[in-house]
Amino acid sequence: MDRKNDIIALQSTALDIGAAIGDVGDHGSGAIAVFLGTTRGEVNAQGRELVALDYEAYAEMAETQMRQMAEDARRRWPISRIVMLHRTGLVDVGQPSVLIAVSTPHRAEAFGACRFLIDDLKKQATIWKKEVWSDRSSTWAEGRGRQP
Amino acid sequence: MDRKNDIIALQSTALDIGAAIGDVGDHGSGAIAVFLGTTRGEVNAQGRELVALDYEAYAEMAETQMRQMAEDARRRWPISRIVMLHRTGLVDVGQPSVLIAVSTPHRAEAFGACRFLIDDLKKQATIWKKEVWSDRSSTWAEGRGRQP
Amino acid sequence: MKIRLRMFAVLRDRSGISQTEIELADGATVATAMEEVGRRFLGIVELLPRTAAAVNLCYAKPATILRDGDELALIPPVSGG
Amino acid sequence: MKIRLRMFAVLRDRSGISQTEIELADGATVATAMEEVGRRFLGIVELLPRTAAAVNLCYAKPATILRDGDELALIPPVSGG
Repeated sequence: MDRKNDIIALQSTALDIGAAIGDVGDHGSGAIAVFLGTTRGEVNAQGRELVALDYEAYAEMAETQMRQMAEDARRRWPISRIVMLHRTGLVDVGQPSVLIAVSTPHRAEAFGACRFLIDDLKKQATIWKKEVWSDRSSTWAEGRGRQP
Repeated sequence: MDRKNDIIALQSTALDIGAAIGDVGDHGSGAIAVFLGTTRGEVNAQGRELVALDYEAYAEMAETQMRQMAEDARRRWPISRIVMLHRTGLVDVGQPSVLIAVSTPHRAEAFGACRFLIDDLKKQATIWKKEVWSDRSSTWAEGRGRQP
Repeated sequence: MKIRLRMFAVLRDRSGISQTEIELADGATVATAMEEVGRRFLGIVELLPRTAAAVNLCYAKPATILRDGDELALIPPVSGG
Repeated sequence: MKIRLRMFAVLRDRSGISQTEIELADGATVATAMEEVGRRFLGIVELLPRTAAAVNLCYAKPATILRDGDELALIPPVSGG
Protein backbone atom coordinates (compact mmCIF):
# COMPACT_ATOMS: atom_id res chain seq x y z
CA MET A 1 0.00 0.00 0.00
CA ASP A 2 3.08 2.16 -0.08
CA ARG A 3 3.37 4.53 -3.00
CA LYS A 4 7.04 5.26 -2.34
CA ASN A 5 7.90 2.02 -4.18
CA ASP A 6 5.99 3.08 -7.29
CA ILE A 7 8.08 3.73 -10.40
CA ILE A 8 6.58 6.27 -12.79
CA ALA A 9 8.69 7.70 -15.57
CA LEU A 10 9.17 8.67 -19.16
CA GLN A 11 12.39 7.33 -20.62
CA SER A 12 14.27 7.62 -23.88
CA THR A 13 15.89 4.18 -23.56
CA ALA A 14 14.40 0.74 -24.25
CA LEU A 15 12.03 -0.62 -21.60
CA ASP A 16 13.55 -3.41 -19.49
CA ILE A 17 10.46 -5.56 -19.05
CA GLY A 18 11.96 -8.19 -16.76
CA ALA A 19 13.32 -5.51 -14.42
CA ALA A 20 10.04 -3.58 -14.39
CA ILE A 21 8.05 -6.67 -13.47
CA GLY A 22 10.63 -7.58 -10.84
CA ASP A 23 10.17 -4.08 -9.36
CA VAL A 24 6.41 -4.48 -9.07
CA GLY A 25 6.58 -7.81 -7.24
CA ASP A 26 5.90 -7.79 -3.53
CA HIS A 27 5.64 -10.51 -0.90
CA GLY A 28 2.16 -9.32 0.03
CA SER A 29 0.76 -9.57 -3.49
CA GLY A 30 -0.41 -12.69 -5.28
CA ALA A 31 -1.22 -11.15 -8.65
CA ILE A 32 0.58 -8.98 -11.16
CA ALA A 33 -1.15 -7.66 -14.28
CA VAL A 34 0.97 -6.10 -16.98
CA PHE A 35 0.07 -4.23 -20.14
CA LEU A 36 2.55 -3.55 -22.90
CA GLY A 37 1.75 -1.38 -25.88
CA THR A 38 3.95 -2.21 -28.85
CA THR A 39 4.46 -0.58 -32.23
CA ARG A 40 2.24 -2.50 -34.63
CA GLY A 41 3.44 -2.91 -38.18
CA GLU A 42 1.23 -1.38 -40.85
CA VAL A 43 1.24 -0.07 -44.41
CA ASN A 44 0.03 3.42 -45.33
CA ALA A 45 -2.09 4.57 -48.28
CA GLN A 46 1.09 5.14 -50.31
CA GLY A 47 2.17 1.54 -49.75
CA ARG A 48 4.99 2.48 -47.35
CA GLU A 49 5.66 0.31 -44.33
CA LEU A 50 5.71 1.76 -40.86
CA VAL A 51 9.23 1.46 -39.43
CA ALA A 52 8.84 3.20 -36.07
CA LEU A 53 6.82 5.54 -33.93
CA ASP A 54 8.55 8.69 -32.68
CA TYR A 55 7.15 9.76 -29.31
CA GLU A 56 7.20 13.31 -28.02
CA ALA A 57 6.00 14.25 -24.54
CA TYR A 58 5.29 17.29 -22.43
CA ALA A 59 7.28 15.38 -19.88
CA GLU A 60 6.75 17.38 -16.68
CA MET A 61 2.99 17.34 -17.19
CA ALA A 62 2.78 13.70 -18.33
CA GLU A 63 4.71 12.46 -15.29
CA THR A 64 2.51 14.58 -13.00
CA GLN A 65 -0.56 13.09 -14.67
CA MET A 66 0.75 9.55 -14.39
CA ARG A 67 1.39 10.00 -10.66
CA GLN A 68 -2.15 11.33 -10.29
CA MET A 69 -3.53 8.31 -12.17
CA ALA A 70 -1.62 6.02 -9.81
CA GLU A 71 -3.18 7.87 -6.85
CA ASP A 72 -6.62 7.48 -8.36
CA ALA A 73 -6.07 3.76 -8.90
CA ARG A 74 -4.90 3.33 -5.30
CA ARG A 75 -8.17 4.86 -4.13
CA ARG A 76 -10.15 2.23 -6.05
CA TRP A 77 -8.10 -0.95 -5.62
CA PRO A 78 -5.86 -2.42 -2.88
CA ILE A 79 -2.61 -2.00 -4.78
CA SER A 80 0.83 -3.06 -3.57
CA ARG A 81 2.99 -1.44 -6.26
CA ILE A 82 2.65 0.31 -9.58
CA VAL A 83 5.15 0.67 -12.42
CA MET A 84 4.25 3.02 -15.30
CA LEU A 85 6.87 3.61 -17.97
CA HIS A 86 6.50 5.34 -21.32
CA ARG A 87 9.10 5.73 -24.03
CA THR A 88 10.05 8.94 -25.77
CA GLY A 89 11.86 9.03 -29.10
CA LEU A 90 11.92 6.28 -31.72
CA VAL A 91 10.27 2.94 -30.98
CA ASP A 92 10.71 0.41 -33.77
CA VAL A 93 7.95 -1.89 -34.97
CA GLY A 94 7.56 -4.78 -32.51
CA GLN A 95 9.09 -2.84 -29.61
CA PRO A 96 7.17 -1.67 -26.51
CA SER A 97 6.40 2.02 -26.00
CA VAL A 98 4.46 1.74 -22.74
CA LEU A 99 4.45 -0.63 -19.80
CA ILE A 100 1.92 -0.66 -16.96
CA ALA A 101 2.39 -3.20 -14.17
CA VAL A 102 0.30 -3.48 -11.01
CA SER A 103 0.58 -5.89 -8.10
CA THR A 104 -2.39 -6.62 -5.85
CA PRO A 105 -3.48 -9.40 -3.49
CA HIS A 106 -5.87 -10.97 -6.03
CA ARG A 107 -6.20 -11.07 -9.78
CA ALA A 108 -9.46 -9.20 -10.39
CA GLU A 109 -7.97 -6.10 -8.77
CA ALA A 110 -4.76 -6.34 -10.77
CA PHE A 111 -6.63 -6.56 -14.08
CA GLY A 112 -9.00 -3.74 -13.09
CA ALA A 113 -6.29 -1.34 -12.03
CA CYS A 114 -4.02 -2.13 -14.99
CA ARG A 115 -6.83 -1.55 -17.48
CA PHE A 116 -7.83 1.69 -15.75
CA LEU A 117 -4.26 3.01 -15.86
CA ILE A 118 -3.61 2.30 -19.53
CA ASP A 119 -7.04 3.66 -20.55
CA ASP A 120 -6.47 6.85 -18.57
CA LEU A 121 -2.92 7.25 -19.84
CA LYS A 122 -4.07 6.98 -23.45
CA LYS A 123 -6.92 9.43 -22.90
CA GLN A 124 -5.11 12.07 -20.88
CA ALA A 125 -1.33 11.94 -20.84
CA THR A 126 0.44 14.66 -22.83
CA ILE A 127 2.27 12.33 -25.19
CA TRP A 128 2.13 12.30 -28.99
CA LYS A 129 3.29 9.82 -31.61
CA LYS A 130 4.57 10.50 -35.08
CA GLU A 131 4.51 7.66 -37.60
CA VAL A 132 7.80 7.14 -39.45
CA TRP A 133 7.47 5.35 -42.80
CA SER A 134 9.91 3.35 -44.90
CA ASP A 135 10.48 6.31 -47.27
CA ARG A 136 11.44 8.42 -44.19
CA SER A 137 8.27 10.50 -44.50
CA SER A 138 6.46 11.00 -41.23
CA THR A 139 2.97 11.92 -40.09
CA TRP A 140 1.52 12.81 -36.69
CA ALA A 141 -0.89 10.11 -35.56
CA GLU A 142 -4.51 11.16 -35.27
CA GLY A 143 -4.96 11.97 -31.58
CA ARG A 144 -7.79 10.10 -29.92
CA GLY A 145 -7.32 11.42 -26.41
CA ARG A 146 -10.33 12.97 -24.72
CA GLN A 147 -8.58 15.60 -22.64
CA PRO A 148 -10.81 18.46 -21.45
CA MET B 1 -3.28 -15.97 -35.91
CA ASP B 2 -0.87 -18.88 -36.01
CA ARG B 3 -1.00 -21.25 -33.08
CA LYS B 4 2.33 -22.88 -33.96
CA ASN B 5 4.11 -20.00 -32.21
CA ASP B 6 2.19 -20.56 -28.97
CA ILE B 7 4.23 -21.75 -26.00
CA ILE B 8 2.27 -23.83 -23.51
CA ALA B 9 4.11 -25.79 -20.84
CA LEU B 10 4.56 -26.88 -17.28
CA GLN B 11 8.10 -26.43 -16.06
CA SER B 12 10.05 -27.21 -12.90
CA THR B 13 12.48 -24.32 -13.37
CA ALA B 14 11.99 -20.60 -12.61
CA LEU B 15 9.88 -18.66 -15.12
CA ASP B 16 11.93 -16.35 -17.35
CA ILE B 17 9.48 -13.47 -17.60
CA GLY B 18 11.46 -11.31 -20.02
CA ALA B 19 11.93 -14.22 -22.41
CA ALA B 20 8.26 -15.23 -22.21
CA ILE B 21 7.08 -11.73 -23.03
CA GLY B 22 9.64 -11.50 -25.82
CA ASP B 23 8.21 -14.74 -27.24
CA VAL B 24 4.65 -13.37 -27.30
CA GLY B 25 5.56 -10.19 -29.17
CA ASP B 26 4.66 -9.99 -32.82
CA HIS B 27 4.94 -7.28 -35.45
CA GLY B 28 1.21 -7.53 -36.12
CA SER B 29 0.17 -6.95 -32.53
CA GLY B 30 -0.06 -3.65 -30.70
CA ALA B 31 -1.02 -4.94 -27.28
CA ILE B 32 0.32 -7.53 -24.87
CA ALA B 33 -1.49 -8.38 -21.64
CA VAL B 34 0.33 -10.47 -19.07
CA PHE B 35 -0.82 -12.06 -15.86
CA LEU B 36 1.59 -13.39 -13.24
CA GLY B 37 0.43 -15.32 -10.20
CA THR B 38 2.97 -15.10 -7.39
CA THR B 39 3.27 -16.83 -4.02
CA ARG B 40 1.77 -14.42 -1.50
CA GLY B 41 3.27 -14.35 1.97
CA GLU B 42 0.90 -15.29 4.78
CA VAL B 43 0.82 -16.59 8.34
CA ASN B 44 -1.20 -19.64 9.35
CA ALA B 45 -3.37 -20.22 12.44
CA GLN B 46 -0.32 -21.61 14.28
CA GLY B 47 1.63 -18.42 13.60
CA ARG B 48 3.96 -20.03 11.04
CA GLU B 49 4.98 -18.10 7.98
CA LEU B 50 4.44 -19.48 4.51
CA VAL B 51 7.81 -20.10 2.87
CA ALA B 52 6.77 -21.65 -0.45
CA LEU B 53 4.06 -23.35 -2.43
CA ASP B 54 4.83 -26.83 -3.75
CA TYR B 55 2.98 -27.47 -7.03
CA GLU B 56 2.02 -30.92 -8.28
CA ALA B 57 0.40 -31.49 -11.65
CA TYR B 58 -1.20 -34.21 -13.71
CA ALA B 59 1.05 -32.87 -16.39
CA GLU B 60 -0.19 -34.66 -19.52
CA MET B 61 -3.77 -33.62 -18.78
CA ALA B 62 -2.94 -30.08 -17.66
CA GLU B 63 -0.97 -29.35 -20.84
CA THR B 64 -3.77 -30.81 -22.96
CA GLN B 65 -6.25 -28.59 -21.11
CA MET B 66 -4.08 -25.50 -21.50
CA ARG B 67 -3.81 -26.08 -25.25
CA GLN B 68 -7.60 -26.44 -25.39
CA MET B 69 -8.03 -23.19 -23.45
CA ALA B 70 -5.74 -21.44 -25.93
CA GLU B 71 -7.90 -22.80 -28.78
CA ASP B 72 -11.05 -21.54 -27.04
CA ALA B 73 -9.51 -18.09 -26.58
CA ARG B 74 -8.53 -17.97 -30.26
CA ARG B 75 -12.15 -18.60 -31.19
CA ARG B 76 -13.26 -15.54 -29.16
CA TRP B 77 -10.47 -12.98 -29.76
CA PRO B 78 -8.10 -12.13 -32.66
CA ILE B 79 -4.97 -13.40 -30.98
CA SER B 80 -1.46 -13.25 -32.42
CA ARG B 81 0.38 -15.40 -29.86
CA ILE B 82 -0.18 -17.03 -26.50
CA VAL B 83 2.32 -18.05 -23.83
CA MET B 84 1.02 -20.10 -20.87
CA LEU B 85 3.57 -21.38 -18.37
CA HIS B 86 2.98 -22.98 -14.99
CA ARG B 87 5.58 -24.06 -12.45
CA THR B 88 5.77 -27.42 -10.74
CA GLY B 89 7.71 -28.00 -7.52
CA LEU B 90 8.64 -25.38 -4.94
CA VAL B 91 7.86 -21.73 -5.62
CA ASP B 92 9.14 -19.41 -2.88
CA VAL B 93 7.17 -16.48 -1.53
CA GLY B 94 7.36 -13.58 -3.98
CA GLN B 95 8.15 -15.82 -6.96
CA PRO B 96 5.79 -16.42 -9.91
CA SER B 97 4.05 -19.77 -10.34
CA VAL B 98 2.05 -18.98 -13.46
CA LEU B 99 2.46 -16.67 -16.43
CA ILE B 100 -0.15 -15.97 -19.10
CA ALA B 101 0.78 -13.60 -21.93
CA VAL B 102 -1.38 -12.78 -24.95
CA SER B 103 -0.68 -10.49 -27.89
CA THR B 104 -3.50 -9.00 -29.95
CA PRO B 105 -3.98 -6.02 -32.26
CA HIS B 106 -5.72 -3.89 -29.59
CA ARG B 107 -5.76 -3.76 -25.81
CA ALA B 108 -9.36 -4.71 -24.98
CA GLU B 109 -8.83 -8.07 -26.68
CA ALA B 110 -5.54 -8.69 -24.89
CA PHE B 111 -7.07 -8.03 -21.46
CA GLY B 112 -10.16 -10.13 -22.26
CA ALA B 113 -8.21 -13.14 -23.49
CA CYS B 114 -5.62 -12.98 -20.70
CA ARG B 115 -8.32 -12.84 -18.02
CA PHE B 116 -10.24 -15.70 -19.66
CA LEU B 117 -7.13 -17.89 -19.77
CA ILE B 118 -6.08 -17.41 -16.15
CA ASP B 119 -9.67 -17.85 -14.92
CA ASP B 120 -10.07 -21.05 -16.89
CA LEU B 121 -6.67 -22.37 -15.85
CA LYS B 122 -7.47 -21.84 -12.18
CA LYS B 123 -10.89 -23.46 -12.52
CA GLN B 124 -9.97 -26.46 -14.63
CA ALA B 125 -6.29 -27.32 -14.91
CA THR B 126 -5.17 -30.43 -13.01
CA ILE B 127 -2.65 -28.67 -10.79
CA TRP B 128 -2.51 -28.62 -7.00
CA LYS B 129 -0.60 -26.56 -4.48
CA LYS B 130 0.68 -27.58 -1.08
CA GLU B 131 1.53 -24.82 1.41
CA VAL B 132 4.95 -25.22 3.04
CA TRP B 133 5.32 -23.41 6.39
CA SER B 134 8.34 -22.14 8.28
CA ASP B 135 8.26 -25.17 10.65
CA ARG B 136 8.42 -27.42 7.53
CA SER B 137 4.84 -28.60 8.07
CA SER B 138 2.77 -28.58 4.91
CA THR B 139 -0.92 -28.56 4.03
CA TRP B 140 -2.76 -29.01 0.74
CA ALA B 141 -4.45 -25.76 -0.25
CA GLU B 142 -8.23 -25.82 -0.30
CA GLY B 143 -9.11 -26.46 -3.93
CA ARG B 144 -11.44 -23.92 -5.44
CA GLY B 145 -11.56 -25.27 -8.95
CA ARG B 146 -14.97 -25.99 -10.43
CA GLN B 147 -14.10 -28.93 -12.62
CA PRO B 148 -17.10 -31.11 -13.60
CA MET C 1 -10.45 -55.78 -17.77
CA LYS C 2 -7.58 -53.76 -16.39
CA ILE C 3 -7.36 -50.01 -16.09
CA ARG C 4 -4.54 -47.78 -14.94
CA LEU C 5 -5.47 -45.75 -11.86
CA ARG C 6 -3.71 -42.46 -11.07
CA MET C 7 -4.13 -40.37 -7.95
CA PHE C 8 -2.86 -36.89 -7.20
CA ALA C 9 -2.23 -34.42 -4.41
CA VAL C 10 -4.10 -35.21 -1.17
CA LEU C 11 -5.40 -38.50 -2.64
CA ARG C 12 -1.88 -39.63 -3.50
CA ASP C 13 -0.63 -38.55 -0.07
CA ARG C 14 -3.36 -40.34 1.88
CA SER C 15 -3.43 -43.53 -0.21
CA GLY C 16 0.32 -43.72 -0.63
CA ILE C 17 -0.34 -44.61 -4.29
CA SER C 18 0.54 -42.51 -7.30
CA GLN C 19 -0.39 -45.07 -9.92
CA THR C 20 -1.44 -48.69 -10.05
CA GLU C 21 -3.53 -51.08 -12.11
CA ILE C 22 -6.94 -52.26 -11.01
CA GLU C 23 -9.05 -55.12 -12.31
CA LEU C 24 -12.71 -54.33 -12.97
CA ALA C 25 -15.65 -56.24 -14.41
CA ASP C 26 -16.39 -55.53 -18.05
CA GLY C 27 -18.90 -52.69 -18.33
CA ALA C 28 -17.67 -50.99 -15.16
CA THR C 29 -18.29 -47.26 -15.00
CA VAL C 30 -16.29 -44.44 -13.44
CA ALA C 31 -18.67 -44.64 -10.47
CA THR C 32 -18.11 -48.36 -9.90
CA ALA C 33 -14.35 -47.86 -10.25
CA MET C 34 -14.44 -45.16 -7.59
CA GLU C 35 -16.38 -47.45 -5.26
CA GLU C 36 -13.70 -50.09 -5.74
CA VAL C 37 -11.00 -47.50 -5.01
CA GLY C 38 -12.85 -46.52 -1.81
CA ARG C 39 -12.86 -50.16 -0.66
CA ARG C 40 -9.14 -50.53 -1.29
CA PHE C 41 -7.96 -47.22 0.11
CA LEU C 42 -10.01 -46.51 3.20
CA GLY C 43 -8.04 -43.34 3.98
CA ILE C 44 -9.52 -41.50 1.02
CA VAL C 45 -13.19 -42.59 1.27
CA GLU C 46 -14.23 -39.33 2.89
CA LEU C 47 -12.59 -37.37 0.04
CA LEU C 48 -14.31 -39.18 -2.83
CA PRO C 49 -17.56 -37.15 -2.81
CA ARG C 50 -15.50 -34.08 -3.75
CA THR C 51 -13.29 -35.96 -6.20
CA ALA C 52 -13.69 -35.62 -9.97
CA ALA C 53 -12.56 -38.20 -12.49
CA ALA C 54 -10.76 -38.05 -15.79
CA VAL C 55 -10.54 -40.81 -18.36
CA ASN C 56 -7.69 -40.62 -20.85
CA LEU C 57 -6.96 -36.95 -19.99
CA CYS C 58 -10.57 -35.68 -20.19
CA TYR C 59 -12.96 -35.03 -17.33
CA ALA C 60 -15.57 -37.82 -17.26
CA LYS C 61 -18.98 -38.30 -15.65
CA PRO C 62 -19.71 -41.05 -13.12
CA ALA C 63 -21.78 -42.91 -15.74
CA THR C 64 -18.92 -43.09 -18.24
CA ILE C 65 -18.19 -46.72 -19.16
CA LEU C 66 -14.56 -47.74 -18.86
CA ARG C 67 -12.68 -49.89 -21.33
CA ASP C 68 -9.65 -52.13 -20.97
CA GLY C 69 -6.45 -50.04 -20.90
CA ASP C 70 -8.13 -46.76 -19.95
CA GLU C 71 -6.30 -44.36 -17.68
CA LEU C 72 -8.61 -43.27 -14.84
CA ALA C 73 -7.34 -40.31 -12.84
CA LEU C 74 -8.89 -39.20 -9.55
CA ILE C 75 -8.83 -35.42 -9.34
CA PRO C 76 -9.23 -33.57 -6.04
CA PRO C 77 -10.48 -29.98 -6.34
CA VAL C 78 -7.77 -28.22 -8.32
CA SER C 79 -5.79 -25.31 -6.89
CA GLY C 80 -3.35 -24.24 -9.59
CA GLY C 81 -2.43 -20.69 -10.46
CA MET D 1 2.36 40.46 -17.89
CA LYS D 2 4.48 37.77 -19.42
CA ILE D 3 3.67 34.09 -19.72
CA ARG D 4 5.72 31.22 -21.02
CA LEU D 5 4.11 29.54 -24.04
CA ARG D 6 4.89 25.93 -24.91
CA MET D 7 3.73 24.06 -28.00
CA PHE D 8 3.98 20.36 -28.81
CA ALA D 9 3.77 17.85 -31.63
CA VAL D 10 1.97 19.14 -34.73
CA LEU D 11 1.67 22.64 -33.20
CA ARG D 12 5.41 22.79 -32.59
CA ASP D 13 6.13 21.46 -36.08
CA ARG D 14 3.84 23.93 -37.86
CA SER D 15 4.74 27.01 -35.80
CA GLY D 16 8.43 26.19 -35.59
CA ILE D 17 8.26 27.19 -31.92
CA SER D 18 8.75 24.90 -28.97
CA GLN D 19 8.70 27.58 -26.30
CA THR D 20 8.65 31.34 -26.11
CA GLU D 21 7.40 34.18 -23.94
CA ILE D 22 4.37 36.25 -24.82
CA GLU D 23 3.17 39.52 -23.41
CA LEU D 24 -0.52 39.71 -22.51
CA ALA D 25 -2.76 42.33 -20.91
CA ASP D 26 -3.43 41.80 -17.21
CA GLY D 27 -6.57 39.71 -16.75
CA ALA D 28 -6.05 37.80 -20.00
CA THR D 29 -7.63 34.35 -20.09
CA VAL D 30 -6.55 31.14 -21.75
CA ALA D 31 -8.99 31.99 -24.56
CA THR D 32 -7.50 35.45 -25.21
CA ALA D 33 -4.00 33.97 -25.09
CA MET D 34 -4.96 31.41 -27.73
CA GLU D 35 -6.37 34.13 -29.96
CA GLU D 36 -3.06 35.97 -29.66
CA VAL D 37 -1.20 32.79 -30.54
CA GLY D 38 -3.43 32.38 -33.60
CA ARG D 39 -2.54 35.87 -34.76
CA ARG D 40 1.18 35.24 -34.37
CA PHE D 41 1.34 31.76 -35.85
CA LEU D 42 -1.02 31.63 -38.80
CA GLY D 43 0.02 28.07 -39.67
CA ILE D 44 -1.73 26.67 -36.62
CA VAL D 45 -4.99 28.68 -36.64
CA GLU D 46 -6.96 25.82 -38.16
CA LEU D 47 -5.73 23.47 -35.42
CA LEU D 48 -6.72 25.65 -32.46
CA PRO D 49 -10.38 24.54 -32.24
CA ARG D 50 -9.14 21.03 -31.43
CA THR D 51 -6.35 22.23 -29.14
CA ALA D 52 -6.60 21.96 -25.34
CA ALA D 53 -4.67 24.14 -22.92
CA ALA D 54 -2.77 23.47 -19.73
CA VAL D 55 -1.67 26.06 -17.19
CA ASN D 56 1.18 25.08 -14.89
CA LEU D 57 0.87 21.37 -15.79
CA CYS D 58 -2.93 21.10 -15.35
CA TYR D 59 -5.58 21.11 -18.05
CA ALA D 60 -7.37 24.50 -17.95
CA LYS D 61 -10.63 25.87 -19.33
CA PRO D 62 -10.77 28.76 -21.83
CA ALA D 63 -12.09 31.08 -19.09
CA THR D 64 -9.13 30.45 -16.77
CA ILE D 65 -7.43 33.75 -15.92
CA LEU D 66 -3.68 33.80 -16.47
CA ARG D 67 -1.14 35.34 -14.15
CA ASP D 68 2.32 36.70 -14.73
CA GLY D 69 4.86 33.87 -14.97
CA ASP D 70 2.32 31.15 -15.79
CA GLU D 71 3.30 28.37 -18.16
CA LEU D 72 0.62 27.97 -20.83
CA ALA D 73 0.92 24.80 -22.91
CA LEU D 74 -1.06 24.16 -26.08
CA ILE D 75 -2.01 20.49 -26.27
CA PRO D 76 -3.10 18.86 -29.54
CA PRO D 77 -5.23 15.71 -29.15
CA VAL D 78 -2.93 13.28 -27.33
CA SER D 79 -1.88 9.95 -28.87
CA GLY D 80 0.35 8.25 -26.32
CA GLY D 81 0.38 4.57 -25.42
